[in-house]
Amino acid sequence: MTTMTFRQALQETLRAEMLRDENVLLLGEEIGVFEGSYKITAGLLAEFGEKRVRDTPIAEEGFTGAAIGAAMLGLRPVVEIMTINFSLLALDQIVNHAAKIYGMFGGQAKVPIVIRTPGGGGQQLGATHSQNIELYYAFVPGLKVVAPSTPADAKSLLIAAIRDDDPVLFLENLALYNTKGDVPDDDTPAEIGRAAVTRTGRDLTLIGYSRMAHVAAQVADQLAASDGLDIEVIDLRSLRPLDRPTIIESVKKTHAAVVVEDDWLTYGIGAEVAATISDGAFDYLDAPVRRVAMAEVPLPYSKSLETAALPSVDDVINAVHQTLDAVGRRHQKVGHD
Amino acid sequence: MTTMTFRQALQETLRAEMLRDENVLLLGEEIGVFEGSYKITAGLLAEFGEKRVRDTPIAEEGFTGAAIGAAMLGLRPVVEIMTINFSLLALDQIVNHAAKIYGMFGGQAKVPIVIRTPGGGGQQLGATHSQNIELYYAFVPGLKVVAPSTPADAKSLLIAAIRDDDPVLFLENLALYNTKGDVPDDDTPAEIGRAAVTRTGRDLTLIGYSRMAHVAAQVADQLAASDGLDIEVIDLRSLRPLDRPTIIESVKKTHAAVVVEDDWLTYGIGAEVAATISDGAFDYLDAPVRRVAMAEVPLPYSKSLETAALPSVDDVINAVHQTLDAVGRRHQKVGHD
Amino acid sequence: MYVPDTQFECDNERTALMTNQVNAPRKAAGRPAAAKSAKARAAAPTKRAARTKAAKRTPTEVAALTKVYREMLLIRRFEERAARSYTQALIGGYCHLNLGEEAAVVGLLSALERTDYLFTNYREHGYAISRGIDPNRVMAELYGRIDGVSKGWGGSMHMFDITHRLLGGYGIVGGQIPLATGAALAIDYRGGSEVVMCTMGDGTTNIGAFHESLNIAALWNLPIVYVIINNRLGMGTTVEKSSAEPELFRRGAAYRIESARVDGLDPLAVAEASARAVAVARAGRPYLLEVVSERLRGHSVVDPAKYRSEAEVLQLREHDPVVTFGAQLVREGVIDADAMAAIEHEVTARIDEAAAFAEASPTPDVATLFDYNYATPVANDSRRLPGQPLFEPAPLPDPGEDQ
Amino acid sequence: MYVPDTQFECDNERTALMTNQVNAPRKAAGRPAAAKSAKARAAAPTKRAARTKAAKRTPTEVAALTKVYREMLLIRRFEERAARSYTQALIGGYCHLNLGEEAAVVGLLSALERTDYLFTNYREHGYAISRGIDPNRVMAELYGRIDGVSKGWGGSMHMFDITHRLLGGYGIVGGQIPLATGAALAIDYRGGSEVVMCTMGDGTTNIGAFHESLNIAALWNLPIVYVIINNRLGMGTTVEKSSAEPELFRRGAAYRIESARVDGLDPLAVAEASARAVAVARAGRPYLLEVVSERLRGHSVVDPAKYRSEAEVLQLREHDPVVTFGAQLVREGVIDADAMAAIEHEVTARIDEAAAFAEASPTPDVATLFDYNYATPVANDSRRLPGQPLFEPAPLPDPGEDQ
Ligand SMILES: Cc1ncc(C[n+]2csc(CCOP(=O)(O)OP(=O)(O)O)c2C)c(N)n1
Ligand SMILES: Cc1ncc(C[n+]2csc(CCOP(=O)(O)OP(=O)(O)O)c2C)c(N)n1
Ligand SMILES: [Mg+2]
Ligand SMILES: [Mg+2]
Repeated sequence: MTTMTFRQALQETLRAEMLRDENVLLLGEEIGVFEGSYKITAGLLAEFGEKRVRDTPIAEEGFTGAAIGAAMLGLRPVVEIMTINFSLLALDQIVNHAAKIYGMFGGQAKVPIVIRTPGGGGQQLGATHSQNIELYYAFVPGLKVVAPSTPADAKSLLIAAIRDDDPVLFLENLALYNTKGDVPDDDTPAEIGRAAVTRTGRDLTLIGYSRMAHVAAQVADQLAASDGLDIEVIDLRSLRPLDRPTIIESVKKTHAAVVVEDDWLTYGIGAEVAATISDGAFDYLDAPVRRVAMAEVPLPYSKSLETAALPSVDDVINAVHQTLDAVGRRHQKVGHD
Repeated sequence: MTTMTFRQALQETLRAEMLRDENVLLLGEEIGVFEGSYKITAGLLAEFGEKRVRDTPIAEEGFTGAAIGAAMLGLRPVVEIMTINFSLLALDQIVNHAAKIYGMFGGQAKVPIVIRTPGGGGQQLGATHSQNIELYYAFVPGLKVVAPSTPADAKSLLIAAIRDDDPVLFLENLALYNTKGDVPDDDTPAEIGRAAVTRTGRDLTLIGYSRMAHVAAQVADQLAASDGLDIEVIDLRSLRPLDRPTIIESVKKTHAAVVVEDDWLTYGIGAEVAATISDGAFDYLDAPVRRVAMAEVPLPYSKSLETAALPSVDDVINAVHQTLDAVGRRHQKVGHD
Repeated sequence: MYVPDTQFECDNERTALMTNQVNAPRKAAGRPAAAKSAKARAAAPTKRAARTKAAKRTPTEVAALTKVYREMLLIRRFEERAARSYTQALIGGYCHLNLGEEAAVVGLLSALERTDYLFTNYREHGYAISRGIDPNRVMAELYGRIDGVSKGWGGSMHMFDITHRLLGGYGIVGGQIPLATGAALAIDYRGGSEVVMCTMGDGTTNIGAFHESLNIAALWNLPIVYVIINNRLGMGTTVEKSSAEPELFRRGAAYRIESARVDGLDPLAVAEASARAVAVARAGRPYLLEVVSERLRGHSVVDPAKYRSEAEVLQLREHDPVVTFGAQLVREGVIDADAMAAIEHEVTARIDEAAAFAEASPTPDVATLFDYNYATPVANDSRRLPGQPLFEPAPLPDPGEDQ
Repeated sequence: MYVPDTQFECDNERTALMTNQVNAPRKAAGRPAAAKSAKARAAAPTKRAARTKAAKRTPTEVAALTKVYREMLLIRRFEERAARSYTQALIGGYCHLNLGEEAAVVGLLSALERTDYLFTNYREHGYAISRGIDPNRVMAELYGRIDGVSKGWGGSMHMFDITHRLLGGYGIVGGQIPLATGAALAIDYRGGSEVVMCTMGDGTTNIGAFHESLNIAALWNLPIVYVIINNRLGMGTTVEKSSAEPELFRRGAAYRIESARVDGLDPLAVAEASARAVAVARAGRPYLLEVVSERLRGHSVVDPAKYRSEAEVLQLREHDPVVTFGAQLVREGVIDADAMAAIEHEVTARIDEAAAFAEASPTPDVATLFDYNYATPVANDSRRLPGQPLFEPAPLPDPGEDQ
């Protein structure tokens, strides 16, 4: 185990995988000379040279598509799209091509590409630069979508993504790059498609991913201290496939759930999680699944408005309280327990 | 009232709105000389000339963005994107620009643009041409998304969309263009943001939109005839805003719901509908909300596979039966009624 | 088509293609001032003069020329059969034909090695055949059968054959261009000597992917030949109405990419231009080749092309590359009438066989629907038919239990 | 900046910009063969020769030149203050400055009428100021306050002022190009005489939107001037590494768009080139103007620009347009040292006022969060804060009721 930042975990994993397999190359805007807009690729151009660390023109569709084409011939490109907002420009290549090529051609060509891209919100970057649109990828069969929240998961999921033969969208988050954690020294890949129960509990299941997994953990800790509540926390980690069994198993035990997400509420990732729970744990659920999500506006620049629009720890705490209240009222009424 | 096809309703409405307001102009690939890939704009070039009916180069981002810019100066462009699959190429302009401009600049400029585009599936067009990705728009604050299923709604919603000062995604469907219905002769706009209860009933609420609203209606008719079931049918019509009150009111009455959609199940439009019901009608629901959706694969070309992957009337009938069975079993167990 | 080592005899006229050398001053004479309003063909090289001297052909030459003609005819008859099967509802979806582009297709592919890669748009049946893929399998794909090149998953627009290095067949206009560029990147990365050929239509040059890709290929010196099949129409829109620079090969200059325009009705001219382009690519620089061609029918089988004037349609007959090239070979004494008839007979039989094969090939089993979900299997993958519930109905829990 | 009718005196050297006439043969001499590897500036026009004869200026000329200098200085001091406020955390998000581009900004906008429209990228503070927007409101936007040009919703990257016809300020690279093209379409549609100016960076010319938009503008003869501010860097990437044709103005040829390159350190040269471009646009044809400029600091305030060599950084001092132009005016006797000091003083006071105004302006109230959801109110609009439930908890139904 070594303690390091999320950024370091990514950087070291990229480096290790490049050393391990010469088919791994990096492409993206400003990843070389500039060392990455968020410095994830720092030092890699110097170590591996221009052939393997390619600064691209500003042409998201062009270079992402090129990476997909290179993957069809067996390279394992890791593309950085500077932020997920710009990935809309490459969406045709990712959704209409990368996600389709394996199936549409009857399994003749694999597309082992990884697309790393950070989401955000809360950095005062304004409406065009603050979106969380991982939904656009999570929705698409043929893609895999992972969203680590810790340096350890960043490492093991990035290893898994690079070694996977399918296109993987690897979701990062601006606010997580400087967070620290213990990272195992070995290079065991994580299993894509598996959520993690990061805290066990019996009172309520709190579900998040990426940055919101931290908010969930913080709420659980805080409520344990302040109210003696015993909250189970699930970090989804994989958005496609979604690990329904882990979620359902938890809610069957806790009978209540709150989902935390920093995308927009309506049609957001949490909608599927809530629908899944309401279906699979129907007879176990003692209160509606509550979603805490971003207000449905283009995120404003001004700090006061931005803060108001984003889910906070307090919002989640309130939602947990209200959910447990609803459980209580219902139990009283129906007379269980 | 006049009986006409969905195609005619669109064509005549476009024509009438162009006659009414000279700020209305049409842009898109092949809408002029070719008269539209699906002939929606037939005759309009001849009548209105090249200034108002513009054949564009194949440049979805360019011409959609140009229409948005023209709308900022007060024109009311109606853009046709040939199929929704190609709209991914214009997504940056629609999501990062059209949807943001009004809010991000503090309400200084309106974007009165309509983007008409058909979804599909079931036409053997293969994976790149058979997607139903209205979710990508329904998810985005700042946009309005409507999805008519009848010629009458096509007319009244298109009028509403054109006269609306916000960007509206107007979802059509390849399989509906030849369907017929009665259309009112007056030009009253529909109210965006309102679902329609197209059939009242007490046993179960069946929810669809666009082509699936027809499947829902057909299932309701069939089950009334075969099983004497009294099914309420909701046609969502508006995906953003979503008319939650109408949905909830219905389910509070019927206690059971099935959602039919022809996009992919996980994270699809139905996820929000199911999550909404499970939340807002929590205490009224006697069985989990069932979703009938497309199999999660890139849609294959081959007829046998394509048919298997798409929701059918029989699939919905089975889902309704299974849902009512579950209601029954639960009532037996809990001893209601 | 893999042409043997033999070189075609080379008429001087055939080499009179218009080129755009990089870093060389552009000849003003090469660019007619009125080109913007005139038909694009106006700027095309003059047709080859009729061969006057009856030079004796070697048997190898005769064989090569006959092979070219046979292949063009095979595409012609294949496409005609596809159109018929489509109207008989044996083929579904959209169906775009190479009718009128046979010379372009055969000429272009003649310059490729077996190890080279080909990316095309959705109008690719002819390319598949010329690339050497069994017409049976091409037809079976149109019929949506398991013996199809894409196993019935792709259909007309999405043909793929990994062994013949036809890497698709793409239905999204311009979608193939970044992919092909990336394939060239992979070759360059590995120091391989293969090249990539990427074809597209004239209308496609106006989409962003074209610009982004050519810029990248030029910056990185990638071994790729971009080919514009300029049939002067994107569906019903003329090249003049869609491209502000309708002499499309000139767009190479915006990336310092060498480029040329060639008459696409002459398979030998195309073959030569293609060979030159491929040589440049093999030397590690991208190339842009515009092939001025014809679309003899509508955009797809269902399009009656009413937007075309009668005069235009009449003129098309003169621009039929199969008829023209066949007549030329007869005139020049390369093939006699009997041999022509024999080829016709043989090709028709071949196509009949393809149609019979396709019809006999089984439709894919529904059980295979999830076979290509992922190349690397993954936990919690969804393999559910529309009728299946997310969760199997479970027995109700005991109300007393754990609540 | 709105320059009065007075024309600047015109040195011959200043007109020596590189142009690319449409349909005219390109002069081979105009294009250095080594340009691909050399610095882009190598191809820029030579600097104006120092003014030797002490020609007497009219008072109007002096006023106009002083106004140019003052405006450049205003931008300079504004940006420096913005950088300081940013490091003091009074400004958030990203903050891209026009430092080094003052001559380009002021020169460009001098050719626009009040009724013309301007679209820019995210590096637009200077444009806002030069367009005549009160610096107080520009600074207030940076501070995220209600008096900001975008009422605090946009921030540094998204400034908008409908009355001054600055139609944004866009954070997505290239996003402004289709929009601006559409604005020009609207003008043309209505037969108006306004023009649109759309600025972008050098790196931006490689994105698809550039290509698609220029093609459309040329096809439809739209009244728009596309301006490339070529500061030779997109973040840390040089123009040679990102554009296969690094003489960016030449890309106009791919659309038969007239184009030119001008030295962006000389406000008068830029003004003249801009006037010419605007005249072409006003006559109903698009124009592409490349302004070779400098970025004196990092890409944004937080970027230390370590990727720049020391020599390069040293050279930047010589390329400071504010210093250069100021020195020139003094040398030429247009402004004396006292007047310079007075301008400096006045400008600094103006900026202090802007900062004070911004700091005093209120932050937006949370109650206004949903004020701009839609321009046309709509049923079932979501106006919910993250903490609010979708449905208010309702009393439980009576189990007996209606079940
Ligand atoms: C991105 C996208 N936009 C639109 C279409 C619809 N479409 C299919 S083919 C075509 C015309 C293409 O013309 P061209 O490039 O000249 O090729 P051709 O069909 O003539 O071979 C169009 C607009 C598409 N498939 N993809
Ligand atoms: C589509 C998109 N891709 C990437 C970015 C990130 N980005 C912001 S500015 C920039 C560099 C732009 O360079 P240039 O066009 O030369 O303009 P400059 O910053 O030099 O003024 C990049 C890559 C973005 N904002 N949008
Ligand atoms: Mg064409
Ligand atoms: Mg720049």
